[in-house]
Amino acid sequence: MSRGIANYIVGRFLQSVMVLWVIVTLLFLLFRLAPSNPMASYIDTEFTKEQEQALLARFGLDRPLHEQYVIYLINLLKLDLGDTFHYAGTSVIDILRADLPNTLYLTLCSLLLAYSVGVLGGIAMAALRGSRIERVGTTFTLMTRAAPQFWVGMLLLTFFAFQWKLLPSSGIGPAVVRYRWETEWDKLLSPIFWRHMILPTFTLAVYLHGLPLLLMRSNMLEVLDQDFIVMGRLAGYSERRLMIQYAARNAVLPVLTALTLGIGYSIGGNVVIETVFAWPGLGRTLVRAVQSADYPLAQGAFFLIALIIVIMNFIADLLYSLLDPRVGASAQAQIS
Amino acid sequence: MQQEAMVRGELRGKKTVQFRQGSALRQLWETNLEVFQRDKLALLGLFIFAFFTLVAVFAPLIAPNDPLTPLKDANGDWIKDVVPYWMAVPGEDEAEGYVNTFHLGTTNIGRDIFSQLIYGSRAALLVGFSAAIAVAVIGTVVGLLAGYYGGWIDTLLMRAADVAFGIPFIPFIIVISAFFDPSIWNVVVAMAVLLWRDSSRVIRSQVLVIKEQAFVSAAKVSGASELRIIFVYIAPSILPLSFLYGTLAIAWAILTEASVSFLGFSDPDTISWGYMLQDAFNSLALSREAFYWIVPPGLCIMLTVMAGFFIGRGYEEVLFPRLRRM
Amino acid sequence: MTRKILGLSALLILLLSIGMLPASTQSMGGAVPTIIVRSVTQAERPIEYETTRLVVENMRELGLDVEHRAVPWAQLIDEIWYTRTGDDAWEMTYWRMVGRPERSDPDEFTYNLFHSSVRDGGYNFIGYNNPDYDALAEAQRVEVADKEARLDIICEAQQIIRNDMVNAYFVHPLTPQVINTQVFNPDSVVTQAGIGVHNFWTWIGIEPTGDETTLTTSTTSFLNSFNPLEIAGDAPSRVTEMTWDRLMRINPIGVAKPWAAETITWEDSLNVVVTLREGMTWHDGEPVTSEDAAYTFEAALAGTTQTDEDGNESFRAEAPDYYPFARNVANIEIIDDLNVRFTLHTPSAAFETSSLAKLNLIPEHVWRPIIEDLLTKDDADVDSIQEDIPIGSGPFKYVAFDVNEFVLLEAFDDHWARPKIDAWLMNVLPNQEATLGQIQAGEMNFLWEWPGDPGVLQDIVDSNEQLDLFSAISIGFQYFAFNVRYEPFDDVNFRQAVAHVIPQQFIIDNIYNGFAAPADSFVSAALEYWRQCDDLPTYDFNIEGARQLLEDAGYSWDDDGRLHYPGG
Amino acid sequence: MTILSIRNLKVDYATQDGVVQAVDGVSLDVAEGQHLGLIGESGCGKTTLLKAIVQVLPRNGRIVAGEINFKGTDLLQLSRTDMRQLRWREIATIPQASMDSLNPVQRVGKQLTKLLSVRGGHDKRAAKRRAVDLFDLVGLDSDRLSHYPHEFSGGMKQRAVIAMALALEPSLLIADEPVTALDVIVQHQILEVLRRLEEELNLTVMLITHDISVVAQVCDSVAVMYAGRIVEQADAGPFFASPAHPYSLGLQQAFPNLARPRDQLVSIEGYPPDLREPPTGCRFAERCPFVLDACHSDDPQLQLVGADRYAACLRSSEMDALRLQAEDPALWQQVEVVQATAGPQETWGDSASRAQDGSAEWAGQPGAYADAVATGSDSGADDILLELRDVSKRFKVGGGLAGLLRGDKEQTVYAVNNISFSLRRGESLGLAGESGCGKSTTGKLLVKLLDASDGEIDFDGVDLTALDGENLLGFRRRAQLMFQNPFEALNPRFTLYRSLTEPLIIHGWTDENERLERVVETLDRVNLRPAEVFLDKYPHQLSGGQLQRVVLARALVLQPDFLVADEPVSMLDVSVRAGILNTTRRLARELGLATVYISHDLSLLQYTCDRIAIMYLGEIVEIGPSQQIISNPQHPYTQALIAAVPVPDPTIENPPLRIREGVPRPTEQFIGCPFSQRCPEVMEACLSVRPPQVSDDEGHITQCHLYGEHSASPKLKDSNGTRA
Repeated sequence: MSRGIANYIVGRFLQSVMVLWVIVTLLFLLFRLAPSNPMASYIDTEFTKEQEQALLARFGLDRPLHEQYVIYLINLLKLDLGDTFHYAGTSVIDILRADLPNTLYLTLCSLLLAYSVGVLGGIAMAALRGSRIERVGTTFTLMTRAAPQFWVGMLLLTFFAFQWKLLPSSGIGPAVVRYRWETEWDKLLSPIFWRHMILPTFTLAVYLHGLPLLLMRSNMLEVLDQDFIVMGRLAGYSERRLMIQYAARNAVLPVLTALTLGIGYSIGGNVVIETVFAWPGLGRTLVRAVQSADYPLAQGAFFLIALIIVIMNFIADLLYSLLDPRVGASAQAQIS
Repeated sequence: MQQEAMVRGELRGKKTVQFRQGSALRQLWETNLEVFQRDKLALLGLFIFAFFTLVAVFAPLIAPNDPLTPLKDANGDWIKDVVPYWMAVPGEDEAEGYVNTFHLGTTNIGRDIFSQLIYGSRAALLVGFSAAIAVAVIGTVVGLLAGYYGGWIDTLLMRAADVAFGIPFIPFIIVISAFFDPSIWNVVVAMAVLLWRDSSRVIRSQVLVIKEQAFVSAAKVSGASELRIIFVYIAPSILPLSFLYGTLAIAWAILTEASVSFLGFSDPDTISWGYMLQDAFNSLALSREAFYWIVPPGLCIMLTVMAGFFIGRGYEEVLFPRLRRM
Repeated sequence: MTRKILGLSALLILLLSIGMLPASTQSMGGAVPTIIVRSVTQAERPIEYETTRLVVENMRELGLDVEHRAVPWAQLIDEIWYTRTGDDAWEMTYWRMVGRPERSDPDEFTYNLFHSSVRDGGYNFIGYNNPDYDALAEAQRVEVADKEARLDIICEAQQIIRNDMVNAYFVHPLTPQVINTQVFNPDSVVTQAGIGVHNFWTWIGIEPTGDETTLTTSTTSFLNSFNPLEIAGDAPSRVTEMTWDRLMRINPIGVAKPWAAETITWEDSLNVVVTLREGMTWHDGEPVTSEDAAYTFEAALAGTTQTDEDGNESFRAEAPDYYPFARNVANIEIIDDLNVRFTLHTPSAAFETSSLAKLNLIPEHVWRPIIEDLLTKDDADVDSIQEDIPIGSGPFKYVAFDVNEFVLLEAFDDHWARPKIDAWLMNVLPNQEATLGQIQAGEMNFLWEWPGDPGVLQDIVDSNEQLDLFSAISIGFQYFAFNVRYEPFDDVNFRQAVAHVIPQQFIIDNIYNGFAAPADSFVSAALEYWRQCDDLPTYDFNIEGARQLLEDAGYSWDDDGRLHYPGG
Repeated sequence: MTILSIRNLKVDYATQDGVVQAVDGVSLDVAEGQHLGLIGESGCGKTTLLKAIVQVLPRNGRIVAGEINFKGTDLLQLSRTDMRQLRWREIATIPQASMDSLNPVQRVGKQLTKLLSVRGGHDKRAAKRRAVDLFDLVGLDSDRLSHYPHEFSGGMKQRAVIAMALALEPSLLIADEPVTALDVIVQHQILEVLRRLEEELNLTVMLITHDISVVAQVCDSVAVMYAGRIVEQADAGPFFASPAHPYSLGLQQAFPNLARPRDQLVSIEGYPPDLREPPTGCRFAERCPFVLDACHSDDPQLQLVGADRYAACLRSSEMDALRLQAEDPALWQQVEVVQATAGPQETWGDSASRAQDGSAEWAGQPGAYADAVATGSDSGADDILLELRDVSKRFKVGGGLAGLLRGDKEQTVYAVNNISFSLRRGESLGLAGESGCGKSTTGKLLVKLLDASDGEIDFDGVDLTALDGENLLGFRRRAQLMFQNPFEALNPRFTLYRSLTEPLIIHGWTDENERLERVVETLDRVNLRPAEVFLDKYPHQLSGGQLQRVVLARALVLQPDFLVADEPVSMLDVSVRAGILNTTRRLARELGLATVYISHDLSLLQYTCDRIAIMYLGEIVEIGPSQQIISNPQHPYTQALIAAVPVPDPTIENPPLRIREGVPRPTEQFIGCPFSQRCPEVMEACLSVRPPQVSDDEGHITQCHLYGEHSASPKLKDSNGTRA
C-alpha cells in the first residue's frame, strides 16, 4: 500500500515538473515574441546603435532564439532570473527575494483568518441548514465574494485610514523603522509591521472566506448524508460529536486541500490588493514591472508565482493522498 | 416556451395517437426551468441579468449624456466635480451657469457619472457573456473529448489543463494586456485560454460516469455511432454543467475585468465599471469624498457578479441535490 | 530614405488612380491617413491624458481621422524614442520636458532638442533638420563671454522654432508643493527659478521648528538607483545631487556658482582652472583632492572603442549618461592637490552649467577599480553597479536604500555646509490617495511631486492649517511633439493648423485648474533673462482659422468632410 | 418475556407532495431471545419502523401516535440524551448499506476502540483488548484492526459492523438488510455468523429484509409488513408451511427455490398503494387474487388466526382453501397487467379490472412481428447460433505515459480466460459465479461491447472481431442486451418512445408511422398496456418493474435472434421479479430467441435456463444442463455455490460451507487450477497442473482434477479452512 502512495507521489512530482517546464517554455515564448522592444526603458540618455547592441548583448537578447531558450532554462535551473532593466545592479532574484516574504505573510495571514472563519461558518451554516440565519449568512458570503476586492479595500481605506485615522493606509511600515529591520525576524517582531498588516489582511480575508465557508457547508451537508454518520447516530454518539468529530473532520479535508491550493492562487491574485495598499510584494512588483516594461523582472515575478502555484498544487495532491487513505488506493484501484 | 415536436400516427389503422415527442432539448429546458422555479435567488439573478441587459441595449436612450464627453457650462467650461442634484445646495449650480440634473454628479473633468454607469453595463455584459460562452464551449468540448475518447487524447488534454492550472490568472491577464493593446477582449481571451480548466475537468469526470451508464451501452448495442452517442446521449446530460460553469464565468469575467481595469490595463475609450472605479481612484474621488462616484459602480459589479453566483448556485442545487436546503 | 521613395511612389500611384475618377475629385490629393496621437495612460498622468483627449477631439474638427493611443510611460518611450523612423514611426505625441537645475541654462534645450546631429539617437527625436537652426545652436555655445550676443542668438532660435511649429508648446506647469509648516519654518524654504521649492538649497537650508528633524517626502516614480554616474530619473537625481557634491551648483536664480570649487578661472575660451575648497572629506573620511576631481571627468570619459564586422569604429562609454557632458574635455591636468586644469575641444558657454555643475564628484579610490574592471567587460557599464554603501562628499550621506521603496540620508556633519535638518527620507508612493493621506496625517511633511489634480491639493491645504502650498513656474514644459520626418507633419502649414486647435487657456483653466502658465517656447518664462526677446508668434485657439490655413495651403475636404492633401 | 413492544405506531413523512403515512398503526412484540424476521418489499415502512424505534428519523419524519416499550420503558417519553444513551448499549442497530457505514478516513480498529471508550467507558487498553475479542467473535483477523475500510472486502466490512454493533453488549440487535448486495457465499457466511452469535450470546434479533429465504435461515418468527402495516405475524415453521395472508402466499411463491423447482413463478403484479392517500379498505386488495368487494371498503385488522398466529385478511378463515388455489400461477397472472397510468406514486385506479391475457392476444394476432420470427427460425432449431472458441479478454491497466510517470507497472487483468461454449438458436444459457468472475465481461463480449483479446466468437458463422460498418450494424440488429439496473438503462432525458424508437432510427426506419407501430406492438408484447399511454413518459415516472419491461422492449424492438440479459431482475423487488422473468422467458420461447442470462442467483438460472455455466476467475469451471448442474454438481466450486443459496424453507438447513470468502485478484496467473486457493478438495496436482475438461454424453463438462487423470493426487489437508 505504501508503495502505491510512493508511486503516486513520484508520479505527481514528475507531472508537476513537466507542467512547470511547459509553463516556463510558454513564458519564454510570450516574453520573447512580445511585440514591443524589450529595451524600451533606457531613455534620458543619448543612445547610439552600438550602445543598444551592447545592452542587448548584456541581456543576451542578441542570440538566436533557441540559444536564448537553452540559456534561459539553464539559468532557471540555477535560479538565476537575470538582471532587471530598472533596478541598477540588482538581480531579479534579489528583488523577488525581498518581495516574497511580504507576499507570503499577507497571503498566509489572510488565508488563516479566512479559513478559520470559513470553516467555522461553514459548520454553522450546515448546522443551521434551512434556517433564516443560514440564508442571510450564505447570501452575505456570496456578497463578499462578488464585491471587487479593490473596491472593498478602497472603502475600508477611506474609513479606517483616511477618515478615522485608526490604521496606516499603505506599505509595511515607515522607512525610518523599516531600515532597521535587518532580518525577517526583526520585521516580524515589530508591532508596526503587524499594524500595517491589518487592513490588507482583513480586506483579503473578507473576500477569501467565502470559498471555505461555502465549501465547508456543502461538504458538511454531503458528509452528514453519508451512511457512517447515520450509523454514528444509531451508535448513540451525540449530535455535537457527530457534527464536530465526525462530519467536520471528514468535511474539512477538501477544505484543507483548497487552502493549500489557495496559497498558490491568492499569491497570484494578491496583485490588486498589493497595489491598493502599496504592499511591497510580488504582485505589486509584477504590476510595476509590466508597467515599466521591465521584462526580466515581470518574467521572474510571473515565474515565481507560477512556481508557487505548481508546488502548492503538488502539495495539495500529497496532502490529499495523506489525509484521505482512499486516494493512494485509488491509484491501486485503477489496477484491479 | 419551447415548441416541441409532436408525434402523430395511426395505430394499426384503427386509432390515431398523438403525443409529445420528447427530446434532450426539452429536458434541458426543463432542467433550466427547474433551476429557476426551485430557487428564488436564481430567479432574482436572472432578473438582474435581464435588467442589466436591457440597460445595456437601451443605454443610448437611458443615458442622458455621452459618457466620455465632458459637459460644458454656458461659458464653455467643464462642469466638473458636481455633486448629484439631490445632494446639491439649491441655487449654487445656477450661479455657475448650468442646471444640475445629474443623478450621480459629474467627474473631475465633467463627465456624467450616471451615463457612465449606464454605458458601463455594456462592457460588463459583453465581457461576461463572451467569457461565459468561451469557457463553457471550450470546457465542454475538451471535457467531452477527454472523457469519451480517453487514452492519449485524455492525457494530452488533461495535462494541458494542469498547465492551465499552474498559470496565475490575473498576472497572466496583466502580462497579456501589456503585450497587446489595452482592450476588454484581453480579459475574454485570457479567460478562454485559462478558465476552461475547471469546467473541462468536471465535465470530463461527468462524461466518464455517463459513458459507463447502461443507457449508453444500450445505444452502442443498438448500433449508434460514436458521434450519435456523444451528441445525442452524453452532451445533453452535461450541458447543465456547462451552464453552471458558464454562469460562474460571467461572474469571474466581470470581476476580473474590473480588477484589470483598476490596475490601469484597460482601454480608456471603453467605459466599464472597473474603469470608472480606476478613474475615480486616480482622480482622488476618495479625497473628494465623492462617494456618489465610488459606490455605484462597485454596487453594479457586485450585483451582476452575485447574479452569476445565484444562478450558478441554482444549477448546483439541481445538479448536486445533496446541497439542497431541506 | 527608401521608405520615402516607396511612400512617394505609392502616393503617385494613388494620385494616378484618383485621376481616373470623375472630375470633381481631380484637384484633391489623397485623404490624410489616420493619425495616431499618443500619450500616457490616464492612470499614470490624468492631466496629460485628458489634454491629449481634448486636442484629439478638436483635431477631428479639421476633418482628420485621429486615434488616441494611451500607453504606459515605458511603452510610450519605446514607441517614440526607439521608433523614430520606419513604418511604425510615431506621428504626434504628448511629451514633457521636466525642469532640472542644469536646464537653467538654455543650451541644453536649444542644442539637444533641435540640432540635426542628435536626430537619430538623441533628444531631437522629432527629426528636426534645419541647417540655419543648427548654425544658431552651435553659435550660442561659442558666445561664452558676450551674454548679450548669446541672447540674440537664443531669441532667434526661439523665433525659428515657434514659426516652424515643430513642437506645439502649451503650458509650463506650476508645480504645486506642500510643506508642513508646523515642522519646518516656511521662511527657510528656497524657491529656485523654474524648479520650485524642492531643490538643493531648500534641502540644506530648511529649518526644523521642533523635534522633528527628518524631512519626509515621497515620489510617485521610480527610485531605482543610487549611483553618481547614472541619470536614472528625477527622484534618483535628487538623491545623487545631495550625496555627491559638484564643483559648481546652479544657484536659486539659475546661474552656476562655484560650490566644491573655491574658484573657477577661465584662462581663455578653451582652458579653465578649478580650485577646490580646502578641507573637504569623503563620507568615509578620505580627503577630497584635485585627483578626485580629475578622475570624475576621466570616469565620465572612460570607454572602449569597438570595431564591428563592417570595420566601423564606435565608442562605448562606461558612463553613457555622463559621457555627453564630459565629451568636450580634451585634456585634464592636475596642477596640485587643489587645482586642476580642463582643456576643451571647442569653446563652450554651457561648460559651467552643463558640465562643472552637472557631474557628481566621485572618489577615485572607490571608482577607479570599478571602472577598470568594467573596461575589461563588454557587456556591462556603470548602470550595473550599485555600491553597498555609496560614498560621496555631499552634505547628506547614505543611511539606507531599498530599491523602489525608500532612500534615507542623514546630514554629513563634516560638510562645510551642513544641512539644518538631520535626515532626509524619500518614500516611493505611487498611490496619490496614499500620498494625500500621508501629508494630512503628518507621516509626510514635504510633498514635492504631485502629478494629480492640483485643485484637490489646494482644497486640502486650505482646510489644514499646518500645510502650506508653494508653487512655481517650471523650466519644464508640456507640449505636443510632431514627427516632422513624415507626412502630414512634414508640412509646416499642417503643423500650424494643429497648433490652432489646442485650447491653451481652456486646458489651463479646466485641466490644470489654473496651475500652469501658458507656454510658447522651449525657454520658460521662469528664465527671465533668456526671454527678453521680441514677441513670438501666437497661435490662438481657432478651429475655423485652422481650417482656413489648411485651405489656403491647398488642403481640401471631401463630401464626408475628410481632409485631403493638396492635389497635383 | 417481551423485550420490545410496539403499540399502534404511526410515522409520517412530510414531503413536498404531501404527507406520507409510512408506518400506519403497527403493533409488534419481540420476546427476549426471539429472532424475528421482518419481511417486506421496498417502501413498505420496515426501515422507517427501525428508525422510529431508535428515533433517528430524518428531519421530515414524525412519530404521530403509538408507543414503543422497551423493557418496560416507553422510548417515546425518554429525553434525547437518555434515548441516545440507550442506542447500541441496549438496542444495537445495523443500518442498511452498512458496508458504507464505516468512516472511510479512519482505521477500522480506531473506530471500534473509539466506540468502546466513548460509549462504553473502556480505557484505552481495555478497549483494544475488547476490539481484538470482537474481531475474533465475528471471524476477522485482529491484524485487520489497523486497516482502513477501503481495504476490506464487502463481507469483512459487514463483519466489522456487526462487531461494532455488539461492542456494547446490547440486548436487542436490529439488522436492516445485513446481507443484501453480498455475494452468495459471503452472504451465507455472514448469516452463519449471525446464527452463531444468536446462539452464543443469546441475542434477541430483529432482522429486516426483503428476502424470505434469509429469514428462513436465521429467524424463528416472522412478521410481514405491507404498505405501512403488519399483515401477518407467526412463528417461522407455520409461516413457511402455511402462510396466512395472500401477500405472504404470493411472496413465498415468487421465490425460485432450488430445492423445489417449479415451472412458473408467481408474480404479484401491480404496486403498493400510494401512502399519501392510503385506500380505505385492505391495502393489498388491488394486487390480491382473492379480492372480494368487501376488501375495498373494509379495513382488515391484525387478528389471531391460529396458535400464536396473526393475520390481517378478511378471508383468513378460508385460508386453507385459498392456499391450494394459490399454487396455480395463472391465478396470479390474472393481474399481470402493468398499468399504464400507474407510476409507483400514482393511485391505483379501477383500471385493474381491465385485466387482459397478454399471451392470448399475442398468439391470436400473428402480425409482421411473428412472421419475421418464423422466417428467422426456418433454418432449424438445432442450428448453432453462437460459438466461442478459446476466448480471452485481458485488460491492461496502469500503463501508458501517465502510468510510466506515476511509476505504475503495467498489469494485466485476466477478466475472461480461455472460455469456449456454443449456443443454439432458441436456447437459453445461464452464466453464474461470484462478482468479478468475468460473467459480465463475457456478456459484453457476446454483444461486441468489448472485443476479445484472443479466440473467436462466431455469430451465425461470422467472427465478431471482423465485423465493421454495415456488417456490424447488421449484427447490432440481431444481438441485444438487457441491463441489470433499469433505472440507468434508459436515457433519463428521453421519453420512452424516443428510447424505443432510437434503435429503429439507427437502423434506417424512416417512416414515423411504421416506427410508432413497431414500438407500440413491442410495448404490448412486454405487457405494458395500453402502450400509447407509456409513449410520452419519462423513465423517472415509472417503477422499476415497468422500466425493466421497457428495457426488454427496447432489446426486442429490432426483433433480434439473440439476447443477453445481465442480472435482469437483481435490482427489482421480489414481488415483480417473477413477472419480468416470466415475460422474458415466454417471449424468448415464442420468438425463438437464443438467450444468455447472467446472474449470481443459481435458483433464478435454474428457473430460466436450459443450460448453466459456472464461471470462476474468468474460466468456465462447469457447464451443463440446468437440472444436472443443480442436482448433480461436479465441481467443488459449483457445489459450494449451490450449498450457499439460502432456501426459503426453515426445514431445510444449508450445509456449512467449506470454502472461504474472497476471490483472488484477477491479475494473478495460475499454473494450476484457479480455484485451488479456496478448494476444500485441493490436491497436489491442482497447484501445478491445469485441470482437464471432463465431459459426459449430456454435455455436462467439468474442469476439475477430481474427475481426471490426477484424481488420485494426494490431498492437501487443512490448507483451507472454512474461516478466514
